[in-house]
Amino acid sequence: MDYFIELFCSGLSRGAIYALIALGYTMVYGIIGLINFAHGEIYMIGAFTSFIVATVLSILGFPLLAIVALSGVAAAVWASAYGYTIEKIAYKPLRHAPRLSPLISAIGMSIFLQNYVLLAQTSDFLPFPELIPDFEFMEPIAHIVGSSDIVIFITTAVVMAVLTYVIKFTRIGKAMRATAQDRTMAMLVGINVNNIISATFIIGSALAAIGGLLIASHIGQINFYIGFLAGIKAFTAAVLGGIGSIPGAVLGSFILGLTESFATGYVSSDYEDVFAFSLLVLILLFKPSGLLGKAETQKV
Amino acid sequence: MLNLENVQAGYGNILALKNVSLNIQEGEIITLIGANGAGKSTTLMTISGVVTCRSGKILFQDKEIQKKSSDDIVKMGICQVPEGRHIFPQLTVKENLDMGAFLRNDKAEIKKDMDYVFSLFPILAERRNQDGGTLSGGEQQMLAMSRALMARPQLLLLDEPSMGLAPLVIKQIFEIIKQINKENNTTIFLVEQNANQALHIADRGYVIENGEITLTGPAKDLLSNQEVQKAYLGI
Amino acid sequence: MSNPILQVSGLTMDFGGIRALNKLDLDVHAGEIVALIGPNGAGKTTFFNCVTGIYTPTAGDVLMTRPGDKKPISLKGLKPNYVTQKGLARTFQNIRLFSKMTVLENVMIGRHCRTKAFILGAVLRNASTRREEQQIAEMSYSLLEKVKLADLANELAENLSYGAQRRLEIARALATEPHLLLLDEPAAGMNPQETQALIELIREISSDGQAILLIEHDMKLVMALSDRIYVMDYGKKIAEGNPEQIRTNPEVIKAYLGEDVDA
Amino acid sequence: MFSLKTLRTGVLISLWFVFLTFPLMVIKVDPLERIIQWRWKNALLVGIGTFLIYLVVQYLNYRKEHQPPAKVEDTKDQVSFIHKFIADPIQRKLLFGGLLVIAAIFPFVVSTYQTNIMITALMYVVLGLGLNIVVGMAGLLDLGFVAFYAVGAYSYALLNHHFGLGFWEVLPIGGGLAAIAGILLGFPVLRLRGDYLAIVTLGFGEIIRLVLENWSEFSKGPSGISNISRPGFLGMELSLEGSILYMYYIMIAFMIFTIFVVNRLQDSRLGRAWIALREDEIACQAMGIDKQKTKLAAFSLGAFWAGLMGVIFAAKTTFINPASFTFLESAIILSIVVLGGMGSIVGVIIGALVLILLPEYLRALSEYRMLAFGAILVAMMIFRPQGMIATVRRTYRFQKK
Amino acid sequence: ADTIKFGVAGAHSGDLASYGLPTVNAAKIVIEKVNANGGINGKMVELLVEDDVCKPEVATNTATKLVSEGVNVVLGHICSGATKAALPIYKNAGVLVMSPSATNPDLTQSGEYPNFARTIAPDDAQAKVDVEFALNTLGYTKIAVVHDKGDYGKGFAEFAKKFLEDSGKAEVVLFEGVTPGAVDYSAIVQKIKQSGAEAVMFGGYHPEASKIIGMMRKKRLKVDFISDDGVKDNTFIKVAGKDSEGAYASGPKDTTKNPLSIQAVEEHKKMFGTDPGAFFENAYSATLAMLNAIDKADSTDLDALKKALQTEKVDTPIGNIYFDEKGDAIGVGFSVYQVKNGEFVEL
Ligand SMILES: Nc1ncnc2c1ncn2[C@@H]1O[C@H](COP(=O)(O)OP(=O)(O)OP(=O)(O)O)[C@@H](O)[C@H]1O
Ligand SMILES: Nc1ncnc2c1ncn2[C@@H]1O[C@H](COP(=O)(O)OP(=O)(O)OP(=O)(O)O)[C@@H](O)[C@H]1O
Ligand SMILES: CC(C)C[C@H](N)C(=O)O
Ligand SMILES: [Mg+2]
Ligand SMILES: [Mg+2]
Repeated sequence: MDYFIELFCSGLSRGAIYALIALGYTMVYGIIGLINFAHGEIYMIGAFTSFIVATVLSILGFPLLAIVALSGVAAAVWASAYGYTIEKIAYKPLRHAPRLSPLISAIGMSIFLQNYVLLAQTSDFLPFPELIPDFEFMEPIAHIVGSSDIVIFITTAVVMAVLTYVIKFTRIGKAMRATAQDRTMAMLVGINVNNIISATFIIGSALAAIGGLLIASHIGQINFYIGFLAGIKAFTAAVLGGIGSIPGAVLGSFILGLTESFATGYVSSDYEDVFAFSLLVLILLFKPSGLLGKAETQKV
Repeated sequence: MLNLENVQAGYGNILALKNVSLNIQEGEIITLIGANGAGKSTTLMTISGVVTCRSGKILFQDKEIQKKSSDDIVKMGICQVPEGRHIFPQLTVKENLDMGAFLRNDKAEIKKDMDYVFSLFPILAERRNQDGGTLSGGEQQMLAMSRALMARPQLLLLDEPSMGLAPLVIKQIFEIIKQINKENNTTIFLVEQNANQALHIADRGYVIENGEITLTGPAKDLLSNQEVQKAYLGI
Repeated sequence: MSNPILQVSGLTMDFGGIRALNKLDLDVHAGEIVALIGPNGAGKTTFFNCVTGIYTPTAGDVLMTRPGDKKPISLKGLKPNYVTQKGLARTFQNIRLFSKMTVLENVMIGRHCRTKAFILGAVLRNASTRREEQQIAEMSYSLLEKVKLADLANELAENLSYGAQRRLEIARALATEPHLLLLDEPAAGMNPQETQALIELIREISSDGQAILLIEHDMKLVMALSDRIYVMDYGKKIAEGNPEQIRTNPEVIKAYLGEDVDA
Repeated sequence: MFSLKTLRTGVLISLWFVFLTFPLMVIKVDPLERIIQWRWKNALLVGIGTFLIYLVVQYLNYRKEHQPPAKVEDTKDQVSFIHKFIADPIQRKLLFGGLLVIAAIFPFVVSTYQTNIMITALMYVVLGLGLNIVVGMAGLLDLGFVAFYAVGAYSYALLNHHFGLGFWEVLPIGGGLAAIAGILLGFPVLRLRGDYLAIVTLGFGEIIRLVLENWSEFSKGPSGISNISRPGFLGMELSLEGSILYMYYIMIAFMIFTIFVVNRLQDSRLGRAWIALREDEIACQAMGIDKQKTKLAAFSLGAFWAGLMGVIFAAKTTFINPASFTFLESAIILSIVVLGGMGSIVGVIIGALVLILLPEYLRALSEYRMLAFGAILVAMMIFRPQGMIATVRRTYRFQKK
Repeated sequence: ADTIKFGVAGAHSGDLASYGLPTVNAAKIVIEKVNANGGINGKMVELLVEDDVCKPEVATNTATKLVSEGVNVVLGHICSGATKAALPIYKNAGVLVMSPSATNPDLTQSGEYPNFARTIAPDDAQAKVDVEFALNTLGYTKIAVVHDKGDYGKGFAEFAKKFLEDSGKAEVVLFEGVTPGAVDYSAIVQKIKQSGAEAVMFGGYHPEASKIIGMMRKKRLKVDFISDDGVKDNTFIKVAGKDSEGAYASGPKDTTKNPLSIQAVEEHKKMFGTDPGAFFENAYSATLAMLNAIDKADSTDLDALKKALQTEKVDTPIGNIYFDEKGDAIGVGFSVYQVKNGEFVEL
């Protein structure tokens, strides 16, 4: 039973990590219907930025709390700037193009950004400073869940709640949903579609950056390639939960994390991804539009 | 109130509006009639800024709007019920109506307007929590119309508002158009296949053929114009 | 009298809490033109969707008797493509053409369920495949002539005007060689002139012996064409009869037509 | 030409990029030695570079706008110039004949290296045409195409390794196994649409790769299978150059065969059904098309070509391991299809040549190679959002009755 | 030819670039020095750098390109897979290939690739050293063997498992691969704990190693960590920080004290401003060995070079080495290190 609980907690913490990336992913995905392969790279850039800023600050002798706050802000600012710019360069000109063209543009962007960071910084792995210290009160259960797990978990929960609220009840949220469903009509009711899309990219990228900071601090290392796998997993989780659904992305992430964890624990980690993807297929067979996704309402 | 001067617009290589000039005075009901593909919808979309105006000028209340973005144009008070309804499929009826009032902040008034459109179309009230995408064709048309009313526009552009509606409702729609024109002093620019009825409620009309205005005049004159009768009224 | 081509009994369809169809009975006989009218949201399109397999009805039965068949077959629960294969074709209220294909190809698609060539045939292009292709193209072309679109055969469907697209849908449906043709608001978005041409087209199709069931709000067309009319409201049949009976039926006037019908 | 206002915008944009790239380009830290390196030169480079690029873009826009406005028919002509050209049977024969001659003498005028990468490019032409059936024609977004490629490659590698089967014997087997894999994948995912399908195919691709990686007893795991025989020519063992040459001609033949088949499919009953399916599933079914059967046919045919190419791949490199079958490979093949112009055979051919030869010729840029590749991918999409060559549907002629 | 064409092939972009790029740097440093001293036998050395992304199919193109440019010797490739695919092409052209990192035993032991040599120990040799150390010195009886599913890591792990089982002294309580790049390894760590292992023997590279060891320490799991020379890299200590304390890893003998090694690292810092990365020293040594062989043989002919490699000893950062006829380096004594106070200390 202990083992079960340990694995369960491992799964949850892995799920929370996926969720943190998947949330931004699903927002961007929801609004322009684009599998944004560059989202993983935004996450990576966020992590890198916070790494650089945190290291600079720590060399300059700032206290930990200030380092965490400032590097978090810097990561969010720059990641958002990247998200915003990428949308303007690589996606906006393709608004009226066939559906797959922006997808290829996104793949190109992702390759570009990886190599950009590789060349501008290094190909090596870098030690990421430990921004989340071990809390003392966690010591008794440290062998099951760590402090960074808890911080990530709480962040995920808060972000999900805030986002759900924003999307459901605020003006900008409504505008996002309208833009996602019918861009022309959104314009015709007075929504500035360009601004809404930019705003979505900015929010999504900022989330990715926060994720980058927390996750990199949890793992303790980064390099230019960390965005790729994380991006794929976040994408999987977002689809599993239902495209565009905020709670869906979180649910999908947890299911993915738990599956991988139990697969490792009770079967073999050799096949953890095989289990994860098989589960995905299985779930989509019964719920073709994801767990919490709305079935496509297409009336004939 | 609205002036189009030598407007050209189109899609890719197709020039759908070759040279359109027309004007609308405040408080009028103006109708634009023409065959399929003549460029009626394109005219409306160009006014709303969805289709870019390639040359010429569009003036609204003496301000040039041809370079403005759609949302700015809506903010100035021009609203459109587009062809094909464009209901937000996954928003409920009520949310669709809320979107109509997107630019407004007066909660109480919005509530009042919502009650008003529900009283116009009781079926919508019944369906208020249903997804827009699952409504019947006619219900969607009613919703599209109601959504535009929620914006309380100064100038309302209507693209075939009677399409797919039951005879009883068509009559009602034309009544409503007259009514909001009178009571709210909303200026109406109406595109209709049902030219007969459109001309009956309009003050003036324009005829468009192949992207060019070929005829204009008071609605009564057009109704009695033989060519119009032959080509558009089916007489 | 022989069995009706289409015999629907007790058809019921629920969407969550909404009962869109409520124990509806309806039949269409060979050679008839039958109209189905009713207020918006009455359930007419839903009726088509249930009959053609796009929805599976909650209750009731849909029977079809093809000419020459002794016993009717049930269409209930069949997938749309099987329904079409059995001889029931339809058009859509919101036009659904294959917009990136040419006009002719759109009609050729209609021939799909009456032809056979598959991968091997396509690659080898043997004599029988060539013959089949030839027949598909020719028959499709003659259908285009019938709906007066032959000149536009090689245009992309999306470039057609609205009225032309509606006619193309009809030609495409006819290409499946249906025993019964279902038309959902064929005149919507057409001007009076085009509507007139459509009336003639439907007459012509009918005079070839084709049975037709149509939904329409344009009373001029309905009254001019129909042998019989069904009127429904809130998923129920409220009246049935010939045009004259319907025009004067007070219940229909109240629910649907309005006082002074100018049709 | 450049007004003050454009220049000012240019400066602002440059400043924005300087800001954007500031942390990554300017600062470099060593956390252990606690050294901060400020590389201000980079900021300057970024600023000037952005400004120059901006000017070039402005200039191109200016040229485009101030050209005498192309006549409407003109532009339409350009789009389908190639198609127009080959529509004429004589021109077509001339063109094809010419190309064939060029293809035949190609290896004798260039180095072995050039021939070698041309083989790779030709393989991707065929892969692209195969995926084009699935994505371009049937409209099913497949992000795991590489799985079928892997099936083909491992079929040959394993059958060759264990049973000594030769290239020509395994070729149909590899294709067939891949087609079966296509059907196996196709069955469960038929109900899925759009991006849901995309993620499942991506997952499928990963599953195949992971199994190959982990099931060492079967596939020798990550260390792969080496010493796979090259195809023998009439029972002879060929020298390296000889076998590259031989491989090249095999690929030319394959490409012609594939073009032939795909071309016929495109204008067949089945091809039309695929395109209709892509356009509107519901209308398609209402026209009596069996959605499942048609989709499965697309999946299995596409997979079949991938399987064939897999066999060739294994024979060409003589060594395979799971690392060759990653998602990126699927992404490249998909890019070929989209970049070339979905559904267009000529487009896919050009797309494959460009995308596969490009990185080889970009080798001169050494470490900037992949950076440039990514940027070019984006630029090409922006420049030609519809793909390089648009599809044209076949036109029919009839006697007016 | 008036220059000696020295090819460098490996992953220079993509996810494995961090293993390939240090090799390029090593070659640059050595060759710059050699050329500054007047080249070899009067000939300048020309560097030809080609990327293969560690993919076999690209590697064949890379190799054909190098061969068609008339390359004389090649430093590379980085990954065993790519190397295996490329070797026949070099063999055909009579080009000597020396890899700093391709560790698959077959490359030398199968005898199929007479033109191949390497400055790194094959997987089995390392596994043997580690297993003996774990059994005899540390005396463990329950060992979890974990790898990164990669060519090298899994190869090492499989040999380790085999040697452990053959010894009859210890039980392999777990044999599993982790997914490289995964965001979190807590599940596998829980499993290690559950298995009751006294030590983890890991086959793979330092990024995964530091993640696993970090997670083990986070989960307060105090079992020993023994690994290979993919981990015996200063980056491991940097990234894993204090968690790396006490970890064991095998690698070539006492390189850190070797003046040549210290000098190489200094040169790298001077030229590139950073610490060198993985396999830098192996690559540096391979470059020295090949250039030395060319010098001594006064030719770039394959047979002459092989002979020189086998007879002429050369001083390198990894020791005074020469090569056996199969191509493995001799004189690279292997020993086990432990991280003590943030440094690898030879035991
Ligand atoms: N999105 C589009 N892309 C390309 N061409 C278009 C598009 N929309 C309309 N057109 C073309 O522009 C011309 C004018 O079309 P428009 O829709 O304005 O006509 P309309 O008068 O509204 O016709 P209808 O009565 O059918 O609504 C037509 O030739 C049409 O084919
Ligand atoms: N998928 C669905 N989910 C929920 N309600 C539905 C769905 N489809 C139809 N309805 C409801 O069922 C009722 C009947 O719709 P239907 O489309 O059949 O009407 P109709 O008679 O064709 O009307 P119209 O003349 O306006 O086209 C409508 O009130 C509609 O809102
Ligand atoms: C860089 C590493 C992936 C190389 C590895 N040692 C191999 O033999 O393939
Ligand atoms: Mg219109
Ligand atoms: Mg309807």
